[in-house]
Order: sequence, then structure tokens, then C-alpha cells
Amino acid sequence: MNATADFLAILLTSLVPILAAAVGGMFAERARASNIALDGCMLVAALAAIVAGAKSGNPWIGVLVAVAAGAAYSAILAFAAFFLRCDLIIAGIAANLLATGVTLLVVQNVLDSPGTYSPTGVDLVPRVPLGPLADIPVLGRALDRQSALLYVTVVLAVVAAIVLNRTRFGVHVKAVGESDEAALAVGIKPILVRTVTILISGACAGVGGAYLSTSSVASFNSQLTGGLGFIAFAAVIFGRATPWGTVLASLLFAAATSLSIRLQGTDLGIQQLVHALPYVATVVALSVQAIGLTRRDRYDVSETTYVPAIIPKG
Amino acid sequence: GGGSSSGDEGSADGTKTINISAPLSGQLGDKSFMDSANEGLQSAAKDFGVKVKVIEAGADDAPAWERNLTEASASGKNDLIVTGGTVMASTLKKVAAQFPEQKYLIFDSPSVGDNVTGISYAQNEGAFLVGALAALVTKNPDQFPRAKGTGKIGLVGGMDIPVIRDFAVGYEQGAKAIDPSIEVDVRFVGDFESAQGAFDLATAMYNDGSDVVYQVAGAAGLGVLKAGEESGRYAIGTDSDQNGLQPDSTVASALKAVGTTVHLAIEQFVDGKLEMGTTINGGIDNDGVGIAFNDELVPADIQKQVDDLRQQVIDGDITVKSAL
Amino acid sequence: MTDRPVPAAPAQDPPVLRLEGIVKRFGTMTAVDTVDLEIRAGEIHALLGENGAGKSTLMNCLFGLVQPDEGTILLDGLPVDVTSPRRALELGIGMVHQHFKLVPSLTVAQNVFLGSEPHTGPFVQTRTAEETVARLADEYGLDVRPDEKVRSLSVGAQQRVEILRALAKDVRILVLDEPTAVLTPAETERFFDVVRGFAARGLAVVLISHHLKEVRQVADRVTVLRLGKRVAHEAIGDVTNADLAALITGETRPVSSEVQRGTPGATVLEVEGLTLRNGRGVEVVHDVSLRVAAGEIVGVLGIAGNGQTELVEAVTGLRKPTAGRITVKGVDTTGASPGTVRAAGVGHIPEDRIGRGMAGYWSVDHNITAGYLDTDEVGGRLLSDSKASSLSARLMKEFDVRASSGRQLARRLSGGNAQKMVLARELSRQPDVVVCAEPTRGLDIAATDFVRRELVARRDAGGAVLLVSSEIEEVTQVADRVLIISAGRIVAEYADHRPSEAEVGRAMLEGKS
Amino acid sequence: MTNQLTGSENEAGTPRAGSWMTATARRVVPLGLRQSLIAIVLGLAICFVVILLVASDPLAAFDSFIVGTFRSTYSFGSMIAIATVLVLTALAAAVSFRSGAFNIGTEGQLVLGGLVAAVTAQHLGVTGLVGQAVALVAAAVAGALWITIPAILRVRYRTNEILTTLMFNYIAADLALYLVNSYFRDETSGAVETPPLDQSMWLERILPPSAANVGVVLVIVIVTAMWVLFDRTRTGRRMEASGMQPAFAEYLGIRSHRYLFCSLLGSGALAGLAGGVAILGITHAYVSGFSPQYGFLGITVALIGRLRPVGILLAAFLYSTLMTGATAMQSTTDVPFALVFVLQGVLILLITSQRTGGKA
Ligand SMILES: Nc1ncnc2c1ncn2[C@@H]1O[C@H](COP(=O)(O)OP(=O)(O)OP(=O)(O)O)[C@@H](O)[C@H]1O
Ligand SMILES: Nc1ncnc2c1ncn2[C@@H]1O[C@H](COP(=O)(O)OP(=O)(O)OP(=O)(O)O)[C@@H](O)[C@H]1O
Ligand SMILES: [Mg+2]
Ligand SMILES: [Mg+2]
Repeated sequence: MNATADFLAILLTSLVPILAAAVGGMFAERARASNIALDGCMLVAALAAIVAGAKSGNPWIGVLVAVAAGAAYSAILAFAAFFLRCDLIIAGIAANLLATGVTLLVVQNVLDSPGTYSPTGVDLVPRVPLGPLADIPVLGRALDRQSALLYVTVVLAVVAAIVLNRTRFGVHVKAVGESDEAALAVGIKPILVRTVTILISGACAGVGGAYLSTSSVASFNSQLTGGLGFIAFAAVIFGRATPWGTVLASLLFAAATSLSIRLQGTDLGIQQLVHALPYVATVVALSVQAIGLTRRDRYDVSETTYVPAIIPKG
Repeated sequence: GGGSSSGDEGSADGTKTINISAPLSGQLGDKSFMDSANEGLQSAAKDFGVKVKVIEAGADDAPAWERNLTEASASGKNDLIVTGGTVMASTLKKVAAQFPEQKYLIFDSPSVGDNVTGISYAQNEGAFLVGALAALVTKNPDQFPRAKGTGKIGLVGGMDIPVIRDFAVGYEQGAKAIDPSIEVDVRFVGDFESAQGAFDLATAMYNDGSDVVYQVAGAAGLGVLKAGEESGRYAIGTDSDQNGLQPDSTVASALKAVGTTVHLAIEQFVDGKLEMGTTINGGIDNDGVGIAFNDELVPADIQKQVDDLRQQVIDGDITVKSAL
Repeated sequence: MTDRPVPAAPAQDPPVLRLEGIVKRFGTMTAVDTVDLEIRAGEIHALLGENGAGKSTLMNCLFGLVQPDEGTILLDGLPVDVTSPRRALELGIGMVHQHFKLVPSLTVAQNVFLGSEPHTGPFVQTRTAEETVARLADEYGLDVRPDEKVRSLSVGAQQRVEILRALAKDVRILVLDEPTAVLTPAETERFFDVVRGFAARGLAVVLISHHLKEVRQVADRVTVLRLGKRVAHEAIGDVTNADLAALITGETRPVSSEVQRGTPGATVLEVEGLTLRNGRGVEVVHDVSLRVAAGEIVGVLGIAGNGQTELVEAVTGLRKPTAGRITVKGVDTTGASPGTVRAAGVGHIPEDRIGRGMAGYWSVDHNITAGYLDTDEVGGRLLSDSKASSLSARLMKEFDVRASSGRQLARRLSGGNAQKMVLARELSRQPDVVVCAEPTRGLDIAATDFVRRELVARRDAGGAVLLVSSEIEEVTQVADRVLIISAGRIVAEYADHRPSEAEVGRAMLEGKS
Repeated sequence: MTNQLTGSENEAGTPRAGSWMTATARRVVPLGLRQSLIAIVLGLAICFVVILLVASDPLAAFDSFIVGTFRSTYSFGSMIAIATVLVLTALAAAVSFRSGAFNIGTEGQLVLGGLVAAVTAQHLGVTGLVGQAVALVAAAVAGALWITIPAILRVRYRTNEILTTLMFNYIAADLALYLVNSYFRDETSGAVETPPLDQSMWLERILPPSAANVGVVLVIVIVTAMWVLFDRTRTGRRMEASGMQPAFAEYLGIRSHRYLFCSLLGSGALAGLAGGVAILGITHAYVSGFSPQYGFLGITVALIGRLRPVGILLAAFLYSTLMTGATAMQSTTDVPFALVFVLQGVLILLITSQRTGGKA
């Protein structure tokens, strides 16, 4: 019973950064503006959160700044893709590399705290005690004293679902995602919509970043995402960029993380391998889905609308 | 990069300044191993008027370690080159061989050449002590209100690497020395950076019953200490005195007196007494490693029991196993 | 050609719309060159011209999709500048595009109101939208279900959605860009009734088309563009088809030259009881058998989407049959790879010119020589640029491929030149069998003529040609035998004579002869 | 009818149902020389601005960053050593990019390749040139094997290879650590490293004490071979077709899937080989962290080199000059090595930009 609860508890803590980033990534993906730089946005946001939190003394200001920073950083991606006219994916990869460099620079030269930045006496984002509710069998124990950001993230997911399916913006995102011409013909500006979705994805990733650096431990290091952003991106794709699909995918990957922690407890002697579980899970999930799809249209002749991202020029 | 130089041109007695370069195999800021080494260097710089330049490198950039080492050696401007970390040993071995004239000091590793002085720490012995303490904590819930008396303790390592295993071995032995029935739960974050990961990991371990968790996870370790606070249990710090970080839940820190030993070694060097090709062994006996209790939390009699074990190790009644 | 004056049209109210001296340039080329145009309420005005004559561009200027470089647009005599499609719709100008601009996964209603959804706050009022669509639909006799997803609609239905979109903004001027190109004859008939309905209600309709017959059916007046210039501006009554054709092409030439029938020899391509599935695994070709002899053109005629595409893919090795047998010169090529099929002597002029027929980001040279990689005409062990470029230069000349140079990127070629490039690669190696699908789709009269001549030439040189097309006129004029394909079955064959367009038209629609 | 809908959309690649995870339509980024040059200049300019901002002694920093490499034969040698590895990882990236798939997993393939190189020869008991050959081949094979699964998934099932290869990086790291710990560890060392290689296994050093080694010859041979393959052979031409437009390739009778698959394996093999060269030539033992992101740096270099072998050769030298420069700068001034990563990001953005590149 408790074991399950504890498993869930860890699952939920691992869920926050993945889901937060994935929810935003979903919009971008749906508008055909894949934001593979979620990881970079998270990283930058994480740093912003802890710095702002430390300076202002209020973790929530930290979170807000993180959201802003995430959006701002994703703006670089939008700029690269729509102004510099880079391939979005490549730009995303670059943005991730850039994030590592920039954060390192800032930590070492601006904050003068080499390697890891862990200022003391920073208040963290509060945790939410359930009080009496904590006695509800499994859920109570699992949800008790979870970070407030967990609830923020859940709200994000719900709002995202509504926005995508019920609002004009949602319709426009879908339209742009499917046909620029169709959108243009009715005066919807694809670039604008895409930019907005990318900003949204950055902002959401910001929440994830803030969680990583200011929810449990006030500490930042340019490695701290450990690829969570990419897992989030995978969640978007595995979830077919649909709200509930994305949520389920995120849950799956969070479960994998939680499981890897649990398995370490049962001494298999292969801790280091168990650690790879979330990544393995991601690959497996993607493959299973892709194989399923290929099965479905296995009589299809090869993709005719294919253009590679790069070709060497004469 | 933090090129942090200090000390003034020409020391008190007007002789030429001694230049020390310290290319490290990682980055400062872990509030632990690297930082305490840095303290040692900086204090030495102050005390003996030597000129110290610390050069950091990515913890995952072996070629850069070698470059930095060789650059420092090749420049010929350095009277002594200080470096550290077991990971650095093999690199230093190669480099030192190429510059027989150059003098080296490597901490946390035995000497790797005639022109190298090593300082090795019996981290397993330090771990032994905190292991014993951890066992005592979970055995005496009455004296440690946050403990549940589960007879289970844990250790969070950064990565599953030999040095960390060495800690684990000592830790377990220490615990069993108090009570063979103690269970020890060992898990790894997977890196030395992600504090959040360490936090989740430790939280899980507390949920699974560990009363005390000992962190050997570098910067990530802060997450473990925090988890101890959050989960209302106890945690143990490492390498330098981390009791202050979470005073209500950190019962002790296993000390690795990197700072003091480095400081000492440099002093010897300045006085020309530092013998090359030898290894200074920092163990329990010469306070190379030790334990810093959090007196607020650990009653005298408990401290006493640990100190007895300490004495037995010094007297050789107990030999602490090692994974190296 | 001189621009003859418009006969003073009697009892006509002043034009709702005037275009004066419109100029639109794309880089160096002038797509639309000082064109005047006036449209009156209640008239159906046909706009004719070759591909690339500038018809769409002119209308795009009117609809605000592109901004004219010069000239003015007057609405009710007042100059307006149409900055965006939105603005155009506000001004009462609607346009149904040559290529539909619909979003497949959205519903009809969502598409109709895309960009101007009825809303409360940020939320879309779905019910209001669907009710409005339903009302308009039966008001104008356009039947569609508002809540259906566009993906699942027939082309005709999609077009009705496009029209509804315009009507939903109650426009006064409606531009229809090649609306009938995608319609079956029957659909076309229904469509024209609707259009006449519009005119009757006082809408001004601009109809772009390549089909003189249609124009004659519905239009009141006609304007002809050539190379971006206006070359005629007439009441439809005052010109003959021949005149129009001449105006369009700029030369006086019969719309199509009569082609001699061939003299068939031994059978080279043989298809026996072929059964095929489409991408989704649905069986779309059932037990089709056909044979093509040397020196014969066999036309497979059918409305698009009756299994022709899959048939061609199967014959050329791109799609694996689920049953049946294909032999080329007695060699069994059933389920063989495209490479093997080529080696067996089959040339393929694909339906999807851009996606399959050429590599847009390759130079014309590369595109042409790609067909010769298995020969030593492009070099020995290692490729030789000089050999390759001289080869392609020769073929470009031979097949009249107009490009700035052999190094021009293929994607910059005009549709016709692109097709000629494909021909150059496929026909120059004199394959015994040529399989071509919709070889003249979207080409102008001149290019069309060229392509057909080449096919006939191949036939006369003893090649076997399988011509799959949905253009009745094309098949009936070029083919020696005509097979009608409907719902994945051969439903009729005309071997002894060239059938009349009426005959085959009926067969195509009714699915039997 | 779908034609009507997707119609002129082809280039934008309107997603068909489920095309979200299939790596299909992308916009083409023609890589021109002009672009590379503009990018490098702008990139350096940005670095200088950063240095100006953070350095206490900018001039010294510039100095060591740009010319630091050419100060001593040592640092020059180090530069050569790094370049040797970068060329290989860059070629790995280029091969996959040109064949129309993104192998972002070069880092993982390199790590495993390195590990295998460090252990096979030892365990087979061969030494000397034979040993080197065995080790390098084994490394290449390892790299190829490590990309096999993503390759199959991509080729047969259109699984997004960017994600799979990327995830395989993380998995590779854990796997390598596990293998070394449990099987190949140097018992005498407290670090995660294999026993040092027999001296005879070392790639001959050409500028001692620096790490520059004869691997550079091997690399030049490979570059030449690649150039011939890409520009002068039918295989290369077919490969390009398959990468650029599978449908077109298929139609021409080219087995595009086969070519893509082989290219990916080749890409993996090159990355693995790079690992081998790094081990035999630089660290002489598998040391965890022997690769300062050679894999990702390779991507940058490949792009600067416009995905063409010779370009890559030049780009690699340029880039490793900056890397050693950065090391020098870090040790002489207070500007951290991180600057290289910033430069890397900026360069990629500028180079793949169609705006700086102008018309295709
Ligand atoms: N965006 C563009 N960029 C460059 N040239 C263009 C563009 N749009 C149209 N053109 C050129 O302008 C000319 C007129 O094009 P337009 O589409 O108006 O011809 P059209 O009369 O509609 O031909 P079709 O009958 O094939 O539709 C063509 O040569 C076309 O290539
Ligand atoms: N997007 C474009 N950019 C630059 N030039 C273009 C573009 N599209 C078309 N052109 C040029 O405009 C000219 C006409 O193009 P278009 O495709 O309209 O030919 P067309 O008039 O339709 O002839 P065809 O009947 O053979 O298709 C061609 O020379 C082509 O190079
Ligand atoms: Mg055209
Ligand atoms: Mg047109």
C-alpha cells in the first residue's frame, strides 16, 4: 500500500518537469514548430529561477522570472527559425548547446561561483501539506507535501487542453500546423502563430526549469536537466501532440524514472544500468508507436513530400 | 574558469616568490572535496606568501586535464604543481614522467612517480565512523527523535565508481560493527550534479525505511541533506563539515581533511621538507579523515561509542576493508 | 494581336469593379503587365490564358494575396487598396483558389469560419457557426454537412466548402480559379447551375478556366491574358473557339492535331488479373488484365481516384500486387523492384512530377543523367562532369528543355519544362515500354502538344505506350485502344475505333459501357 | 483529392496522420562557403564581446584564444590531436546528414567505440600495429552496432531518429560505466578507467610531448576516400538522391532505404572509429570523460565544413584551434572554457541560416 503511495509520490515529483515542458512543446509541435530546445529553455529558466529567487528572496518571483526567461530563450529559437531562417530542428540543437555554454558562463563569471551555484538561505517553492486529507489511503500519502509547482503544472495541462480544443487560438494553431496556405488565405499569420506557440513552449519549460532548481534544493548546475527536456519532447511526439496523449506519455516516462529509483532499492547490482531506464523507456515507447503506425499503412509507397534539412551546396 | 590568484610578489624575507599551479580535475563549488582543497591552497597562499593559480576543468573533459597539467609543467614557471582526485592519477603518471624536473603534489591519490608526492585518504575509515554513527542513530530512536528505529540506513553515491564503492564498504562495515543486523541501502544518482535527482532518490530511501542517509554525491549531495530535512529523518554530510547546511537533520559529516593536508604539504614544500616519490597517508590516526559530529543532535554517549571504535581502528584492533 | 474595343454593352449598370494598369513582377519576370479589367454585377466573366499567363496572379492581386507593383483597383468607382485577404473579404471580394486552401482535420464549419470564428471571449461558438453554414448551404443549394471533417470530403464537396467560405462573408464579387479542373463532368454541370444562381442574385463572378467549351456554356464576357498582357476583352458571343485558342496561344493552330493510328506488333507488356491495395490496405484495383503491344498506345481513361495511380505504381514496381501477374517482354516482373522493372525496359513518366519525377534541389544535369547512372555515358569508374553535362546538354536540346543552364536547379523550371526534362530522361533511352500518368496535367497547349508528339514518336519507333489519364480529349485523340477504368475495374474497351468523347464520358461516369 | 489538399504544400510537408513522429519534410538549408565565412566572423565577434564583458584582461584573453595555439609546438600538437578526432566525428555527422537523417548519437557511438578499442586488443592479446588495427576496426564496428537499432527503427518504421539516437547517448554513458566497473576496470586505480594500453598500441606521437599522433594520416586518407565517394562515385550520387528525395530515388530504382541504412551504419562506424583514435592516440586508456563532447562538436564542424570532406578537414582545424585556444585562455585568464560551447551554438545558428546564406 505505502510502497505504491511512495512510488506514486516519486512519480509525481519526476512528472513535474517532464509534463510542464511537454504541455508547452505540444502547442509548438501542433503548429509544426517542433521545439527540440525544450531542454535548453529549462536549463536557462532553472538558472533564472534560482538567481531571481535568491536576489528577491521570494521563490514565486523566481518562478515568474523563470517563465519569462524560458520564453525569452525560446524566442532565440523563433528568431533563428523565422528571421535567420534556419532549419527548426538544427536551430533547436544549437539552442541546447548554447544554453549549456551560456549558463556555465553566467555561473562562473557573473555569479563567480564556479561549477555549481548553490546560494544558501534561498526559500524554496512551498510544498503543499494535505493536512487531514493525507490520511486518504494511497493518494493522500502520495500527494502530501508535493511541491506547489505540481499543481501549477496540472493546471497548465488542463488549460492547454481547453485552449487547444475550444478557443480560436487553438483552431488557428491546428490550421497552421496543417497548411500554411489555408491559414494565409484567411489572414492567419503562420509565422506569428508559430512564434507564439514557441514562446508558450519556452514559458512552460520555464516552470519545469524552476522546479529543478528551486523546488527541493536551491542548487544549479549546467548539467541538472539530465536530458529531461528531450524526454519531454519525446512525450509530445509519443502523445501525438494531443493534450491527453501528451499527459499520458509524460506519466509513462515519469513512471519509468520512479521505477528506476525503486529498482535501485532492490539490489540487482546493476544500479548504473537501471539508471538508464527512463531513456530506454523513451526509445521503446517511440518504436512501439512507430511500428504500430507502419503496420497500419504498411501498403503505403514511400513518402513523396520529403525534403532533407540540409544539402551541401555545389 | 575562476583563476583565483593570491599572495603578494616576493614573500616576507624577500626571496623570490614560489609559484604553485593547481590544475584540477573538476570544478569548485561542490561545497565539499574540491572546495576544501581550494581552501587549503588559498590559506597556504596567505600563510606562506606563495603564489597559487587554480585552473579548473570540466569534470568530464579528461583531455583538458592532461592539457592543463602539461601546459603548467611545460611552462617551467611553477615550482610545484598541485592536482587532485583519483581520476587525475593516471594522467599525472604520464605527464610527470615527461617532466622529471618538475615537482608535483597530488591529493586523494598515492604517489605516481619519483617527482610526485601523493596524499591519499582512507575515506573508507571515515565512512566507517559515520557508518557506526548511522547504525547508532537507527538503534536509538529515543535519543534521535526523528529516527524510526527501522534498523535500516542508506548511502547515496554520485556514480557507481570505485572511490564511492570504497566509501560504501567502510560505511557498511562501520554499521555492522555496531549491529550486524543493520540493513544498508546503497543507491546512485547517476551523476554528481543533479541535486533534484539526489533529493528524489534519498526521499525514496527514507520512504523505504532508512533512518539515516549518508551522501557521497558531490554537488548533488546537497539534495540528500535537504531530503533528510524534508522527510524528517537524518542525513550525513561528506568530505567537509556540512552540518551547518541542514543543522536540524545532519547528524555529522565524514571529514576528508583535504584542505589541512594540502596546506600542510605546501608548508613542508616551502620549508623544502616535502619528499618526492612518497605518499602521505591521511587516515583516522593523523586526522586525515575523521568525523565532525553535530553536537546539537548527537548526545555525548553516542559520540563516545563512535570514538571508541575510532580508537580501535587506530590501535589496529579493527582494520577497515577497502574497495580499492 | 490588338486589343479590340469592347462593344458598348446595352443596359448594363456601371462596373462594380475596375482594375486599371495592374502590374506584378516576380524578380525579373513580369507575371502581370499593365492589365485593365472591368467586372459588372450579375455577369459571369471568364478569364482565359495559358499556364503562367498571369491569371491567378492578377486575381491574387485583387484578393490581396500579393500586392500589385503598379495600378489601381476601383470598387464602385472608388480606389481601394486590398492589403490582405481579410481586407478583400471585408470589401466583398471572395476567391476560390486553384489549389484549395482547406484544413483537412478541421470540420466544414471550422474551415468556413477559419480566421473569423464567431466567438465569446476567446472561445469559439461552434453551434452558431454550424447553424450559419447549414443555412447558407441550403440557401445556395450546396449540400455539405457542417460538422463533417473536410478530410473525408470529395473534391467537389471541398470546393463547395471553399465557396461557402466566400458566401459566408456575403461577397459581391466571387473569383473562381480553375474551379472545374477538379470536377467530374456531372459535378461540373451541377456546379455551373450554382454559378448561374450566383449571377442571378447579382453577384459578379470571375471564372478562370482552360476549357473553352465550359466558358462558352456559362460566361457572358471573356478576357484573355497572354504572357501577363491582356490580349482580348470580348462579349462571348463575338468570338469563336478558334479565335480564342489563337488569342490564348498567340498563334493560329487547331486546338489539337489529328494523330494517325499506330500499327501494333507483338505484345510486350502484359498484366494478368492484377489486384492491389492502397496505402490504407483497402483493395482499390480488382483483377485487372491488359496488354500493350509494340507500336501501340493503350489509353487507360478514368476519373481520378479509380485505381489508376496504384495500377501505374504496380506496373512500374513501386507497389507490390496482392495478386496477379505482370510480364514485360515475357519476363515476369511481378513484385519486382523499380530497378528491375527499369532494367527490363520500362520507362516511367510519373503522375507526381515534382515529388517523384525529379529532384527539385538537383541541377537539371543531375536530374537527366540520373537515368544514365548505370551506363558509361556519365563517366567510367568515376563520374565525369564533362561527359555528364555534354550528355544532358544534348538531351535538353533534343527535348526543348528551356533552362538558364544545365546547372539551374530543377525546382526553378516551369511546369512544362520540368515535364520535358522528365521526358528527356525517360524517353531518350528508347524504352520498349513507356508508362505515363497524366503526362500533360497542368501544361499549356504548346507543352501539351510537345509531350503528346513525343509519345506518338516513341510509339512509331516501336515502343509500347501505356497512357493513363483522366483527360477524355487526350486519350481519345492519342490512344489506339482505350480502356475505361472505374472503381478499380476495366469496365469498357474500345479497340476498333476511337470513341467519341460523349461515349467514354458516359462509360466513365456510369462505370459500364 | 489529398493532392488537392496537400497540393502545393509539399515542401512544408503537411503532416499526414501520424507524421508527427516520422522524420519527414524539412526546409532545405543550402550550405554555402559564404555562409561559413560570415558565420565564423560573426561568431568570433560575439565571442570577443563576451570576452570583453567577462575578462579582467581582455587583450591577454584574445591573445591566447586566437594565437595561443601557435605559441608552443605543444599546444599546436594538442590542436592537431583534437582535430584528428573532430574530423572523424564531423564526417560521421556529415554522412548521416547527407543521407537525410540526423545522427545526434555520435557521442554515444564514440564513447562505446573508445571503450571497445581500449579493451579488445588487450583481451585478444594482440599488440603493435596489428593490435592497433584490431582495436580501431573493433571501435568502428562497435559504433556501427550502437546505431543499428535507431537505424532500423528509422528506416523500417520512420521512427524519429533524432530522439532515438539522442537517447542512446545517455544509455551509452550508463552502459559504458557499467561495463568498465564490472569487467574492464583498472583495479589499481580508484577512477573509472581501463588499464593503460601497452605502449605498442599507442598511435605514434608526431609532436611529443603533445598528443598529436599518426591518426592524422589515417584521417587524411579517410577524408580523401569520402571526397571520392561523395563527389565522384555512382554510389555517392545515389546516396545523395536517397537522402534528398527518397520517392525520387525509389522511382529511379535506387533502394533508398538500403542506402539510408548503410549511411547510418557508416556514420556510426566513423563515430566509433573517432572514439578509437581518441583512446589510442590521446588518453591511451578508456578514461570516463575522455571525450569533451567530441560528438556534438562534430556536428558543428560538419556544418562549418558544409558537409563536404575537405571543408570538414579545414573546419576541424579551425575549430580545434579555438578549443585549445580556449584551454589556454582558461588557464591564463579568467575566461572559462564554456565560451567554446557558446561559440558552437552561435556558429550552428549562423551557418544554417538561409539569411546569411542568401539565395540557394
Ligand atoms: N510567387 C511567385 N514567385 C515567382 N514567380 C511566380 C510566383 N507566382 C507566380 N509566378 C509566375 O508568374 C506567372 C503567372 O503565374 P500564374 O499562376 O498567374 O499563372 P496562371 O495564369 O494562373 O497559370 P495556371 O493556368 O497554370 O494557373 C508564372 O510564370 C508564374 O511562374
Ligand atoms: N517560385 C519561383 N521563383 C522564381 N522563378 C519562378 C518561380 N516559379 C516560376 N518561376 C519562373 O517563372 C517562369 C514561368 O513559371 P511557370 O511555372 O508559371 O511556367 P508556366 O507559365 O506555368 O509554364 P508551364 O505551362 O510550362 O507550366 C519559369 O521560367 C520559372 O523559372
Ligand atoms: Mg504553371
Ligand atoms: Mg493559376
